[in-house]
Amino acid sequence: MWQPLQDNPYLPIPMRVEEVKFESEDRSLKSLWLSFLAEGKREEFRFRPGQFIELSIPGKGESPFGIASSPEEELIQITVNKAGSVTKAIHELDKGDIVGLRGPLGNWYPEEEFVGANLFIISGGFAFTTLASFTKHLLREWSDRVKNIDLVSGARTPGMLLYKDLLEEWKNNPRLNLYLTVDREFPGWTGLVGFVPDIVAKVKVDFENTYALICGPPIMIRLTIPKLLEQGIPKNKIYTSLERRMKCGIGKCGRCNIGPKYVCKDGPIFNFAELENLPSEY
Amino acid sequence: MENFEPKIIAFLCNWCSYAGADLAGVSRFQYPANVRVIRVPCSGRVNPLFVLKALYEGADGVLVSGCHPGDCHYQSGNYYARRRLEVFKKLLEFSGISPARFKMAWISASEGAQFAQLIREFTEEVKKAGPNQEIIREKSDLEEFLNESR
Amino acid sequence: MLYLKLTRKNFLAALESFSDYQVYAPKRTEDKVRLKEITILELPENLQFERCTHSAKELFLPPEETLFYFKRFSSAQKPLLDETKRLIIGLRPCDARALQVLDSNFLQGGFDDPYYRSRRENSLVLTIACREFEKTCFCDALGLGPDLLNGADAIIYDLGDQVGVLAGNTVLAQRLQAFALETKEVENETQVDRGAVPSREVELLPVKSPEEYFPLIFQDKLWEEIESACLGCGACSYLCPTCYCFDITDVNLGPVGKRIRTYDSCMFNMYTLEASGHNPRPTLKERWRQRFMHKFSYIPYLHGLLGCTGCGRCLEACPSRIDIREVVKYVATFTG
Amino acid sequence: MSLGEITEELIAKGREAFLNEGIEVLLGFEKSSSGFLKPKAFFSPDSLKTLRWDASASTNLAALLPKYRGKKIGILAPGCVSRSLVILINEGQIVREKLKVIGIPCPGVIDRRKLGPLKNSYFLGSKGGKFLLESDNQILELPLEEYLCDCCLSCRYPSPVIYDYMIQGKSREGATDALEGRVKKINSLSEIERLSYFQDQAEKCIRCYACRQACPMCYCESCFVESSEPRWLTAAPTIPDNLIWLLTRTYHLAGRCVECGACEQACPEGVDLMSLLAWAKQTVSQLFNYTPGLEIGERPALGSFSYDDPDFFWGGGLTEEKKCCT
Repeated sequence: MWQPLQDNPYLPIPMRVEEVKFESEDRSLKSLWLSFLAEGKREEFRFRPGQFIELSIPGKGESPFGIASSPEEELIQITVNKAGSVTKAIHELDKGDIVGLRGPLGNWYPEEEFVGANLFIISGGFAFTTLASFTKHLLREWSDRVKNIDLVSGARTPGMLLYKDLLEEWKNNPRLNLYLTVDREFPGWTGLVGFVPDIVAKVKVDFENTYALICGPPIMIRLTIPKLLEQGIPKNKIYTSLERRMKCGIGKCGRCNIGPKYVCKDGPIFNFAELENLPSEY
Repeated sequence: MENFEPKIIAFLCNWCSYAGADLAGVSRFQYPANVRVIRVPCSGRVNPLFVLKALYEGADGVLVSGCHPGDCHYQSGNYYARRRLEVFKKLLEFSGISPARFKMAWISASEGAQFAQLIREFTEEVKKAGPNQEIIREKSDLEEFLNESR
Repeated sequence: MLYLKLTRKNFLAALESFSDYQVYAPKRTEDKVRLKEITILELPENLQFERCTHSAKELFLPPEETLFYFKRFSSAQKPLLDETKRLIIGLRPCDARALQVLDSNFLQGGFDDPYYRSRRENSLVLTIACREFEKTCFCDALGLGPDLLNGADAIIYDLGDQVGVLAGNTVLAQRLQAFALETKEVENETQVDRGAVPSREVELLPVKSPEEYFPLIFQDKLWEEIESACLGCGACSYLCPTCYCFDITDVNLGPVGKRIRTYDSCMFNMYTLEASGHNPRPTLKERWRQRFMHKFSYIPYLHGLLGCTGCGRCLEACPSRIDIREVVKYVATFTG
Repeated sequence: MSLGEITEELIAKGREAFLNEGIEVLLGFEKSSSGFLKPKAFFSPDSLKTLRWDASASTNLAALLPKYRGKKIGILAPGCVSRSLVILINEGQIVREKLKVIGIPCPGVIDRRKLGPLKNSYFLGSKGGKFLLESDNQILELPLEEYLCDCCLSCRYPSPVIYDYMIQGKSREGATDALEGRVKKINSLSEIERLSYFQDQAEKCIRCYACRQACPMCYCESCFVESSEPRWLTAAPTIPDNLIWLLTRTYHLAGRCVECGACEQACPEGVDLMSLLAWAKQTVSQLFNYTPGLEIGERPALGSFSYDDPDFFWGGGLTEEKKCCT
């Protein structure tokens, strides 16, 4: 569990927006890089890939976002999809604006468990944030302690693929087999074509002693899991990060539970063995 | 409360009353400056929640003005508004909110003088009714913090 | 724990030493009995109080509470902790039990809620043993009782012209000791004179162990049956002393504003509605499953005590007269 | 109309609706643990054994319809519920063919608030102008008339206006001016007294929305109180916020409320809702000569207009002379 940064877990930590960047052509996805206003706060803010934060826009409200930057990076990166009043306000933010942040919250990908195994990372749509943080951290810090790393990232259109510069970099990274796919043919698109679940079935991956990490829209997860099970990956080796409506982010307001587990405190990362004996309320 | 300057919100329909107000200005008719105008496509667009929200946030009087029946750019907008706002005005009175707080009027694009007269009368009535204490929200703690944080 | 016997006059005199505390006691207005602030002198000597229709929850988790003030587009923030000292007298053992359930959420589980903690630590809770069962009471059917301390600072037993006070709080015990006729160190309620405690034979509700309930979360048909009468309002959760779910919203005034905490209910549609439009609990079937399982399975599973105290307020509040005792029995007999 | 007969007849009509008309669910009542009736959805003919109707049936069953949207639904309907159905049909929420209405001539329903301390006693049943309560193990026989809701006392349409089946029996006659009396009492107060009366009601309200959930006319997907852009009122149950809630709710029901009293029966805090709604019904009928829920095909009062509606607008319907003053 993490150390509460201060004694009042509802009080946001003041942050400044250092950089903003639109991640998709239709400008519905925007990344922000945040720095801590107060000295020394970044060192205190120790997080691990998979955790999330609550971004506070005073006057509008708060929303949870997965941390997309890896622990080594100085700035905290989040990617925001414009959906409601808070996310609309976030999209209007620019360099230098002051916002609030609460966190790091939730649990993280159990990296210790993955040592010595193969990693099969599957991301769909804009749920690529915490997996990007995980992969960057993996490639920088401990990729030597795992066998092969396969990454499938899919999106509806080439323009909707997240972190394009990162993907370019990874294309010629020998340590990583990258498979980018879009739902259908697009002019000038050289990568794979097809839905993520079908690509996962086609990709020749050594499924022996493999951990799968999968994030994306519920429909994609529901169609991909059977494909992984068929290949012999046991349920407790398939991890996912769940989406939920959240308010407090610290397991107090009672709304994000699935059965006795709070997604904000006991999650958002669960493996499918855990999810199997919980109500299918997600 | 002689030096009380009421805050009045006026929802003016774009085709008639807004033009009438504009004409009043162009023709240099004098009328009190307490009114803050919000342009709406038609008096039929005014949702009674606008009126309640205005009073809740601190307005002392709310005016809704549209085209005379028959002149509506959208044929029937003001007829719907007439039924709705009359029931709503009586509801406000029944609930004990001072009748002076909400007024409805027909002002056509050529009635600049009448608009000035309307605003003079309405401001007087609201001044007599005094500041809105019936349904205004509690702001003292926020005002206190506002001064502190300046 | 210390058990003391005092005359009524001395007991009230002892309370006067808490002069810096605001005193709250149940007071009736029209057909509602709520905790109202009174002075110590107004305390009735017979220490008889009607049962509150609104529980003590409204003093520890108020319907509206400011978390902090903020200035928009700036880092200026001012949290607002309520540190007033309160002495609450006249509650019942089921209310004290409810505070234990609220404590399990707000004061345990890895995070600490400073707002709840400051109210809880600055309050003294003095309950009175119940003289008779209300028609809707069922604490005994859950294995609790009208004479238990349940973690309160003290419980007052009616011994005719004297009162027996079982004090769990040492500070309070010391102050009462100066006025006491008799004091005795005891382990639990059974070793003390509790005066005329009402008792009735009651058939214990078939409450199962937390894990036994888990398979039921997959039985749609069960919840469909329970859901059919429910209208989906918040009456039961707002009046229930152990329902603590809350919402957080911002209230603005020009450049400044405040973040407030207000009640919320798992019965409302917006409670789990996600920005994508997906709602993991779309109908009252899932919501009733959440309401029942949270009290009878998840809270006992996580914190080791039932989430229901048998106070019966939801029976009175429910427009459709849904009786949670019937739901417990029906769930126990459900075979799918 | 003794308790026994209506029950058998109810079950018989219910079975007929299931078997002959092919309804998938029947909305009715069954006894709750307190003896008072509670709403219940029956899904099969043989589950109808517990189907009941008596003077403790204070829920408007039309409010449960959205839960079973799209299904063929049977529903018990005294006068007020049948009028709610007419309005829901006129407002395009339900289709007449999907409804099988079991009409009940209504003797009136008990007001839980008038029971006072008796409200937690066991309700045995109601029969021929009397009802039986069991409290501290003695049986009380009380006259129905003294405990009826004000809505039922002043009800002018106790018999169903639309039905497919009709249960034998006589509706209550002799509508009194109970509701009009409450409105008159408030109108007799001064403006300040009226304001403080409604501020007291607003203070009681805890915003649990039982009144909204109990009302068949409140079928909006997302209610204005849940809107965050714009946010009309805060979630805090303060007096100004609650006034916006009570007044806007009343306004949204003007010309649509059939005065069934279900909201007041559902409210756990004893807020006076019917005075506002009775005032609204009275005002709409005086201004526009309109009573809601009487014929299929009529338009809602505030959803229509007539050219010679009364006109209180400044500058409207004024003499020629006033209009052209400079």
